[in-house]
Amino acid sequence: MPANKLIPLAEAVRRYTRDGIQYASGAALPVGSDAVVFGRELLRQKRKNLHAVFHCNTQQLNLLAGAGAVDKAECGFSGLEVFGFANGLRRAVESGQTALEDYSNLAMALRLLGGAMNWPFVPATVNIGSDIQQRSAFAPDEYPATRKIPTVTDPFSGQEIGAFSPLKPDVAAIHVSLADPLGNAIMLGTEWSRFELSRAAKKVILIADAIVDTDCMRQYPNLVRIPDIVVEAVVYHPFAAWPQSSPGFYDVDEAHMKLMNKALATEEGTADYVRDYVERYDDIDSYLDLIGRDNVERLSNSATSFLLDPYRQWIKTPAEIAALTAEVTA
Amino acid sequence: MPANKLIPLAEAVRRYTRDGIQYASGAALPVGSDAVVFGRELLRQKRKNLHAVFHCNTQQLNLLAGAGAVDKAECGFSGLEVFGFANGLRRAVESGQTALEDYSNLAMALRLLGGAMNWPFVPATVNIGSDIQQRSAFAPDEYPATRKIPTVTDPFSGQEIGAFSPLKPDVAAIHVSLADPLGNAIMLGTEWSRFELSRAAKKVILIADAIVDTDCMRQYPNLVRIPDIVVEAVVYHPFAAWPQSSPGFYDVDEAHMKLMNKALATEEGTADYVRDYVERYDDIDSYLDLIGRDNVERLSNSATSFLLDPYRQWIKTPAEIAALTAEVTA
Amino acid sequence: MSAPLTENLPYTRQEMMAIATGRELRDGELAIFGVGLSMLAGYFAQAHHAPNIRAMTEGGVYGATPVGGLPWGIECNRISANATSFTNALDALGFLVASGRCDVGIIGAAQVDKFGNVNTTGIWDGEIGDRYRLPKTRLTGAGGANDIACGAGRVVIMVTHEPKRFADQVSYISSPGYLDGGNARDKFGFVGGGPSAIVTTLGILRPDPVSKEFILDAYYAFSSVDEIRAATGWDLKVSPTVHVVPEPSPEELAALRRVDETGALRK
Amino acid sequence: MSAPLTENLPYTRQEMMAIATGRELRDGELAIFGVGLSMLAGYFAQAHHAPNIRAMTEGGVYGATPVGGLPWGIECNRISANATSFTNALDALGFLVASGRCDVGIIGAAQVDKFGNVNTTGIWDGEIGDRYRLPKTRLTGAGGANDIACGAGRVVIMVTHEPKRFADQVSYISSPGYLDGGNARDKFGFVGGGPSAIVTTLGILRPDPVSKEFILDAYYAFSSVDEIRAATGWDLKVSPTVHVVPEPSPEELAALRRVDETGALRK
Repeated sequence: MPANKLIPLAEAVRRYTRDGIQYASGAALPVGSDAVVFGRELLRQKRKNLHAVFHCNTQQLNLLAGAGAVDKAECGFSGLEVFGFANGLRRAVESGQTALEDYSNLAMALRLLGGAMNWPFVPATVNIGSDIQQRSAFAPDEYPATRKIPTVTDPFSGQEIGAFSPLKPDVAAIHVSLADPLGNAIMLGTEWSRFELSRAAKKVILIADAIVDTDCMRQYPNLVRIPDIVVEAVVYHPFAAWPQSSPGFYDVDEAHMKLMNKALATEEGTADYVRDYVERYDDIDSYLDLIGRDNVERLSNSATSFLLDPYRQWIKTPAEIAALTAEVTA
Repeated sequence: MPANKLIPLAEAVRRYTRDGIQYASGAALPVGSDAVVFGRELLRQKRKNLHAVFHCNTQQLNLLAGAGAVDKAECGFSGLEVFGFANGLRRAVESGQTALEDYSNLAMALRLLGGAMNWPFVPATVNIGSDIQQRSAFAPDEYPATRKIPTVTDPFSGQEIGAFSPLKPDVAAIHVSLADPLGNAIMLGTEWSRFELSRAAKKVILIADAIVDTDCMRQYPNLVRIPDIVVEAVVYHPFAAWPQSSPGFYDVDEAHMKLMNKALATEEGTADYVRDYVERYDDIDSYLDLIGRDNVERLSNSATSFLLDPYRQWIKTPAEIAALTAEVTA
Repeated sequence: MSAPLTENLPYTRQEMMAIATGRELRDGELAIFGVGLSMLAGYFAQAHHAPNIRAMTEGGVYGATPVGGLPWGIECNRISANATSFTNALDALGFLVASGRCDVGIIGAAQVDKFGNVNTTGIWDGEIGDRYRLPKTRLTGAGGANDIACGAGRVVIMVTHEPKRFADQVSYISSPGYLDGGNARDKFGFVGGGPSAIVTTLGILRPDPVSKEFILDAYYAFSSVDEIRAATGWDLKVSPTVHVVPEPSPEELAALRRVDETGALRK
Repeated sequence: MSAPLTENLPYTRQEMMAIATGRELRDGELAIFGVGLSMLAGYFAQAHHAPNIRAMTEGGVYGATPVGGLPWGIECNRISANATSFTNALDALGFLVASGRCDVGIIGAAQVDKFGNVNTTGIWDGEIGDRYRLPKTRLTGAGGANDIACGAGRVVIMVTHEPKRFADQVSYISSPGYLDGGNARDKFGFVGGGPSAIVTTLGILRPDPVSKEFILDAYYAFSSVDEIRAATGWDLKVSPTVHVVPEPSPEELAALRRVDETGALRK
């Protein structure tokens, strides 16, 4: 494991993803931190038949499913919060293109916890008694479903509760606010389940809005919830979560959230979206051009900007990052 | 729940503890953060018949057990790391005064996790197959013990694993580095299991080396792993962990660690220690005098001091804290 | 969202619903709010009569109040901007909600039935049947609402009052109410007490203490028992003590509109 | 601690043990060190031949190397001073060790038996018997060693070689080795492979691949097969390939002494 793990986004997708893998996004709910740009690159490289593990749906899953790249998905919440239903995912589910297995949000976090612990099962005191337990999109002929959330007997009381199956995704692309070249990462805002996911996944790739010197981590070791020892690769990508938000860096791009979700409602709209917003950039600069430099500035003017202040002194410039990246890929 | 929860140490012990309660220390292992001073106050107020839940033994449990205040204890590790065996606890166990139930360090963390989740049991893939499972100090006549870590059948594979009993202590006194008057807390250094404990315990009291303004928490919300919503009371007490260490604040007092452990090896030594180091101070000032002002200064000159730098601007003075405390107790 | 039908009143139906929901919360409680209207209802309570409510979201965002209008999500920067603590889902939904520590939760529903079971997963044409077939319309899934429905001390369900949303039996139970009524929850050992009220755009339903069937407890100044029964997809029983819900006071409306800065409830 | 009996050598027995233990670690491995000597052995490996070892402690202290001498504990400021990450016990012992992710752990022992089972809980006069009676001498308990023994890919046990410490059967299994030998671990589904070596102040024992009984694999320049057999409480078998462990190189000794700044291993 090399000390410096910085590689370009395209290289990370090329090296760590394959058709048909169980792919997890490390996100903070549908509007917050998520490496949506990683999903764009998966499409650019024509990855397909993915088994998507998303604690919650995000615009990334909405896009991947809408574009037909997802055969199976497991989710706690499949909407876009106040932005409404996720039209791409919805269309894929309603057409049968994507089999969507439902759990609750706690269930997904617990299943990642169970994967991280390498437990054979996780106690379930939620999801039992509802159709989440009784109905399985992955085994539609079983009713009531017996293998999705089977019962287990508590040896202390003799009472029955449920048992969740642990999750161990093949690859997780986890969005973080700050990473150092070694793979130590700081998240600003809710972790959601990124801590557990970073230990449950077989391979972890960090997608960071900014790269900082390791001295930043030594100043704030309690903030480093993902340590380098569990990380394979670090990708620098500003506005990686766009059009979603990243606390400290940028707000949600409301207009693009709506434009994107509207486009994903139809096959044609999705094709147009892929043409205009997935294939139409070559590097970070042209990606930011696509977002619009004025828009980038406006979104960066966030009420949360002050959250980033303590770390600014350690943020590396694009030139420094390019030099470090060249080291690894040389 | 009042907004300002600052109360004096003696008041916290008076208000929240009783003889016979299940009392948990929130500590970071035997040499690190622990509210040892809370244990001193328990002895000053003659609390007894305690059921101590200590993830690891610390000088606090060593003192409480050595002084005969502990009937039952549950621990993952009952030594003092490089300082050797814990003589007070050891003497209490060997004499039969304290029944010490053994688990591993992961087991204790998992049992707190289970208490926090309100699970009926926690999956156990460790401690099984060893005498930790077979032998119970709380049920010595059962061999092999069947109710300490019973088996549970994984409904997915049909294999048997173990099941830990969850812990929900009546009161936890958790040592933290920084707290605000509302009860938001920042820990510097390993959390050990203080995060889980703060949710598993029925009542949580924070013992903080320093009090900061809530603005500090708004600047560093990801560091606030114990939010005010789970906290009953906040106690300000510098050198609360002495002779143990508190990263950012002070190093371990090697001489006193040894003096204390040597004293606790005998009943006489313990009585002398209680006379000299438990009863011989009246307030924070005389407590610091007892430690020795030169010693306080020497121990504060720590290689970890820089960890505290980002937060110093928000640290409240003793006078400010006294005024806030007077508000609550008025 | 239905257009306000209360043109002659100084508030909208949604504002009445939000205020009626907010009145269900008591000072000092640990309360979890979902996204959207339930968040506005919750923060209205905090702004008006429950200043010490301990508000949380399922993302583990604590100590925050929204700035700049209705947050787009429970992790939106509008709510992240002034939090005192960020943790995670296991903490919020597990340690604090599924554990039974949370006093009250507010959830929404696409469809609710007479035992307070909630469907937010999909709309099927008729019953699903023995095979789990594709929904005609796929909805958002349970999210954290199932965890709240299982674990919170009590649950307030907020829903627009329309016949299609008030079914005798939901086609899919995303979040359990009283299941098939009576003590049916006991079988699963849920630590939470179940839904205490369904607050709608027309009135308030509460469960019968024994059968757990929801009955009409109160209507609004602008609605009526008959209108509500007509808008309910089952034969809605009416409480002998049915009454009018007090209209929003000027203070309540002012507090609500401070929280609903961008006017989401007035649209 | 026994006084060094190697006055005519440029290193102590404990230094030889620490170096022999350190040689068991390979570059790039995820490795967990306990407190005391095992930590010195581990950081010696990092300083000498395994610069990319990913060192961790059971407190969840990552990226640190001790400053100012042997840390008093795994959370001592001497190791907290330059960490890049602090998490917690669930993470370190659960997610990384019990899960099977950790490649190797180093643990100590008060007593070890021929199947590599470790006792750190207590000394009884004779067998404990059916009733769990009080130990004559209470020791430290299992700590994290049980978790390491169950979960780590392999385990290296470090122990002073004395007859009382090498028992045919330990009185209490605090941390499982191969239990009663052969495939006995399989019954419990341990993800970890069990102890790969017992490194002592006199030599190195390794398990027979089938019976899992520990046999003498190597002795040091200053010890002998006879001395080791005499210091072992069971009838120790000797490997047909028994050999002398290479003495510490000057580079190894220098690296070890940089880590062992306060000379704990030379006392």
